[in-house]
Amino acid sequence: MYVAAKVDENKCNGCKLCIWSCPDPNVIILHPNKKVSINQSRCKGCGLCVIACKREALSIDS
Amino acid sequence: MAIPQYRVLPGPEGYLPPAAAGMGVILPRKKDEALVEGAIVTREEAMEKAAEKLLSAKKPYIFPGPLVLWNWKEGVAEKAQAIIALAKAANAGIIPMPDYRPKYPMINPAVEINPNHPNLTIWHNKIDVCVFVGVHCHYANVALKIIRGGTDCYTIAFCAEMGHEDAMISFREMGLAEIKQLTDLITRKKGESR
Amino acid sequence: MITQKIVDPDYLFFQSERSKMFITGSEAVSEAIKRANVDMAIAYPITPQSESMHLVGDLYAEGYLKDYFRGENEFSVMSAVAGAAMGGVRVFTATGGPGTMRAFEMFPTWAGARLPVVCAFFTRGVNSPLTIQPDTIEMAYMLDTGIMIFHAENAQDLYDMLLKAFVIAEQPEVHIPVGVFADGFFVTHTRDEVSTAPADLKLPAYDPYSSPVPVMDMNNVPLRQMRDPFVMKSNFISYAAHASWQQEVAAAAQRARRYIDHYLGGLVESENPGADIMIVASGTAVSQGRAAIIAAAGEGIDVGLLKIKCLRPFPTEEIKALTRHCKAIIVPEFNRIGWLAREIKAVVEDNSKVVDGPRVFGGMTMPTEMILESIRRCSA
Amino acid sequence: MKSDLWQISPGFEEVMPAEYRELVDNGPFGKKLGVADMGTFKELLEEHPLCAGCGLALSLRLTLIALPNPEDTIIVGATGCSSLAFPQVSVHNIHSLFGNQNAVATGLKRALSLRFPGQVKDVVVIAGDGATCDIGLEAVVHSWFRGEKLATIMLDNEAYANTGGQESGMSRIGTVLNMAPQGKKFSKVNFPEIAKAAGCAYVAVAEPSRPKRLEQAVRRAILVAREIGPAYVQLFTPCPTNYKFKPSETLSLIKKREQEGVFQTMEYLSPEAEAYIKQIEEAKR
Amino acid sequence: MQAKTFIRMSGLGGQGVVTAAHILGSAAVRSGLLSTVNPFFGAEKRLAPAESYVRISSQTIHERGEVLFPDIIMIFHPHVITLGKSYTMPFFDGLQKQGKIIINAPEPLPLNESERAQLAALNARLYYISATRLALEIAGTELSSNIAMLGALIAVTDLVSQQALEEALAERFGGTKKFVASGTTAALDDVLKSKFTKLAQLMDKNIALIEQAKSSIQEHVI
Repeated sequence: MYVAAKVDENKCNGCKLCIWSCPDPNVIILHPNKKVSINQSRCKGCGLCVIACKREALSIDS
Repeated sequence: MAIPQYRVLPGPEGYLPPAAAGMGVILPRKKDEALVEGAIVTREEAMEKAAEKLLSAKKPYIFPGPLVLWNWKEGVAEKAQAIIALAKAANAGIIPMPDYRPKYPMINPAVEINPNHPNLTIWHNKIDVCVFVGVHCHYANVALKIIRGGTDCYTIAFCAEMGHEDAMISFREMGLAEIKQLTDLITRKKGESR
Repeated sequence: MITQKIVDPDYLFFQSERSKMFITGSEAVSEAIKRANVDMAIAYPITPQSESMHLVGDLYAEGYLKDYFRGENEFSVMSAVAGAAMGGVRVFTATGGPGTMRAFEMFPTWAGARLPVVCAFFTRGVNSPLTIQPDTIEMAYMLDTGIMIFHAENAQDLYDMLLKAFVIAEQPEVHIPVGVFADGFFVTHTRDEVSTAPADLKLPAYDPYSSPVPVMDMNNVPLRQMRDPFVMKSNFISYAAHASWQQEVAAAAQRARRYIDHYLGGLVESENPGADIMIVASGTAVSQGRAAIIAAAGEGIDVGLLKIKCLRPFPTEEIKALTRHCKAIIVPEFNRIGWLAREIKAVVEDNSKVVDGPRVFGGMTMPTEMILESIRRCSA
Repeated sequence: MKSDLWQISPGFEEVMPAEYRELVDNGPFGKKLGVADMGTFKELLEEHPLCAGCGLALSLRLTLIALPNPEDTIIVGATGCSSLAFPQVSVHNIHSLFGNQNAVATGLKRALSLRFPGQVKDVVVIAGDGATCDIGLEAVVHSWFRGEKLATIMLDNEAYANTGGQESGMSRIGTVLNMAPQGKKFSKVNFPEIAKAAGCAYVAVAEPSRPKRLEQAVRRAILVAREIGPAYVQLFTPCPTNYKFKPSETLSLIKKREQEGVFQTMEYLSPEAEAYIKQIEEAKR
Repeated sequence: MQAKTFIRMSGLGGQGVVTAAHILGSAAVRSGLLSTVNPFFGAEKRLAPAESYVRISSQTIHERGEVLFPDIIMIFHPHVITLGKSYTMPFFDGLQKQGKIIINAPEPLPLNESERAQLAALNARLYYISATRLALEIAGTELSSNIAMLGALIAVTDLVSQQALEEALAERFGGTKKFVASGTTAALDDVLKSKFTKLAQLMDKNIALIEQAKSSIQEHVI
């Protein structure tokens, strides 16, 4: 994707709000360390997760 | 005007080949019969031909379908083992058809085959002889016709029901014993040619 | 309910002792369904079909069927029938005329989805002004939906064809629907002698796992299975899949030929096949043709008959062979458009010898004399 | 379902593509997972072609996760945006036509009841607002009249989105959409009330910005449909593409509507449904 | 008996023309003959014109549908003629030579000159029977008019025996089996059965009615 979300691991606390807001399955993955990662090749870049995140841990990278 | 008997031969037959069943190719009535290139022969003859084709192929592949890939009922595990043994004997690769959905966004032709666009896999891997096994009849027929239209791959179908006119070699009621029989035949033939 | 024994279809059809019943076509439907081991039937009223599905409802009340209900319209009924068939049960319904039209979107869908549904169609006019009268025009629209089409001449045919349709439709390499058509009123409401197998025998149950497509029950593989997805998107590969799919449905009908030959005794049947003048007909028109042949013989005119029992798959070669020698082919029909004449003209070697008609429609009876008139003109 | 349906035949594990192995090793079958577990397991929905920011896709994703028994769930859908995602759903599902979904589901549910008496076989209808409220109205409402044991879930994006944004019965009055060039001239159909009047034992309106409530509505609907009677869930699933707002605003739009007082969630349970749900949820505790 | 006899029964909806045809056809089959029976194809309700057709033959019967050229015409209600409540007007068209006409009417109907001439030219025979009055008197219900008409028919033809007719009657109303010509006839069967306290009574009274009808039919010289 040309446009995809990325995570600032320092800000992420694993609250899952981003996961719940993503219309695509298994794109945002929660790891045992309570940090999420994004499968950039499948992210459609809608930005819903960016708005959902209360800690501004996500941003759209273009 | 007499039209000669339609033959089911490797393609590419063209943009939209006819269904062999619509061209007068008829599935055999008897259990010990099979189809080779549109003509009814004995199962033994067809086995000979299939063994020959597999052994002389540059890139033979077996395409197991959901009915054998998933261990969903009694007898499947044994059949799966027999298919793997056959692949080994024939020195054939295995590319699965795990289901029939049109895949989104793309198929990975190196690792799977899909009945809606089987040619991608055949072209990508330069497959010249293939065996369909454990594929529901409808999807096997859809795929076999597309292959005949667009590739020069020689198709062999193992069918647990009545068989497939659109395959170049079609076996009906192909069970565990018959798969093993073909494997034995291939092993024997390999030994002979050495 | 009588306790029924499952028997081989061949035994039920050909060996069991038959007895005669003086019944209407609607009652013949019920007698067939009673012996067909049907799991489920869904009904919606329309004249002249209603009586047959009332009687099937009575069979349910007696315990011969496991489920039965009235749907909300024909489109929904045919949809519910599709759902039931995808769920792996043997299912039956019936409709006719405007009901066929209302449900029409489902028929190509049944065929494409490889559903072995058996549906009886009791033909009636479909035009405005509204009519309930017999008219076979709806068959013209049904011919190319992909479903197999049998056309019953009388109640006996209706009984036989319905029972046999289940066996033919459910063959693994066939597995497409069968429409058993009968002319409304001329067959449904006419009481006639019908010879039937003993009521304590029935067909073997349907085995959904021999289907060429997965049954939608989450008890077989693959689990990731949609019936039937749009073969995604606009590109040559998708078109090829669609084209191949359509060809496969047509191929399935071709594979049915051997079973139609075996169970129905052929796609066609002939009487006095060497005659110079041949009547080629299906349905009630066959009966009228038979009467006309007798009348013509009385006048010293030799006439033969070709009865088409199965319209899809179409008996192209049979018709060619049986009409090659004759001078005139008369095609009596119970519709205005003459769809059967069109079909015949498309397959005979010299179509200038096909006589268009005679035809009646809008509910009219076709008098024997009308066919006799055509015969006289051809023999002059 | 038999537990071995999702087992790879011995010897074929290596050749199976990764997505299938993931489903076998880390899928939801037989595990009783829910939205709380999202992000940690392989979902039933595979990569799909719906638009960025699609409220319908998110709702479908959440609905599939909410299925109480995915291993014994068969879904019936209808033509529409969701039918583009359904080929990628790992349970048996049917697309027949546009608007006949509840009729197909009726036949399917009855057939499965005959073939698997006493076993759980949940038939869930998931269709858009056009399919449910407009073209399929007769089949939907009659399945409720008959008391068919189906859960009907409407993905309400307030338009025909798959065909390019036409007005539907569920569009709001005044909205300018294709085929309503002067704005829609009648009100959004009050479908939850219709569902109640038609005999649904459970009716809920939910939305994807509160996934746990959506999950609860879907679960309750399916459980009620299994034992009591028809159930209806309406999910508000805004469509950024046809309503021309930013894909990132799908969920905030729902909140905005709530603040304006033009959208609210609701839940209704018939007395029987209420008693049944209470019993189940207490047993769980 | 001639090889083929085609009968047209005309009456008004609810009079039992369809049932009469069924009983007659069954009686013919019981007598070892072949028969086909079909009703007029209409969504006809009470008192609208209704017809049914019976074909009886010793040989296979192929023809289907309306009987256009009847050997026997049975008219179950005078209104068929006097009010023209018939869809097969002009009424006697198609009647074959030496044809028979049986009319349910208390007294001869006023046929016009051309009708009389038409019937005379065919050498037709015309009979009257007051079937509804007899049905009310003997069976206690006008619903048995059709049985009286069948009694009259066997008095003037040798199509079927009285015994066969009685057996067919018993079969139609005797058992638990439902006979279905149309949804409405099935409902009327139940109404008829409700008029009699017992099946035996239904049979006895209708057999008496057949007897009485046989002796009451009168030929009218054209």
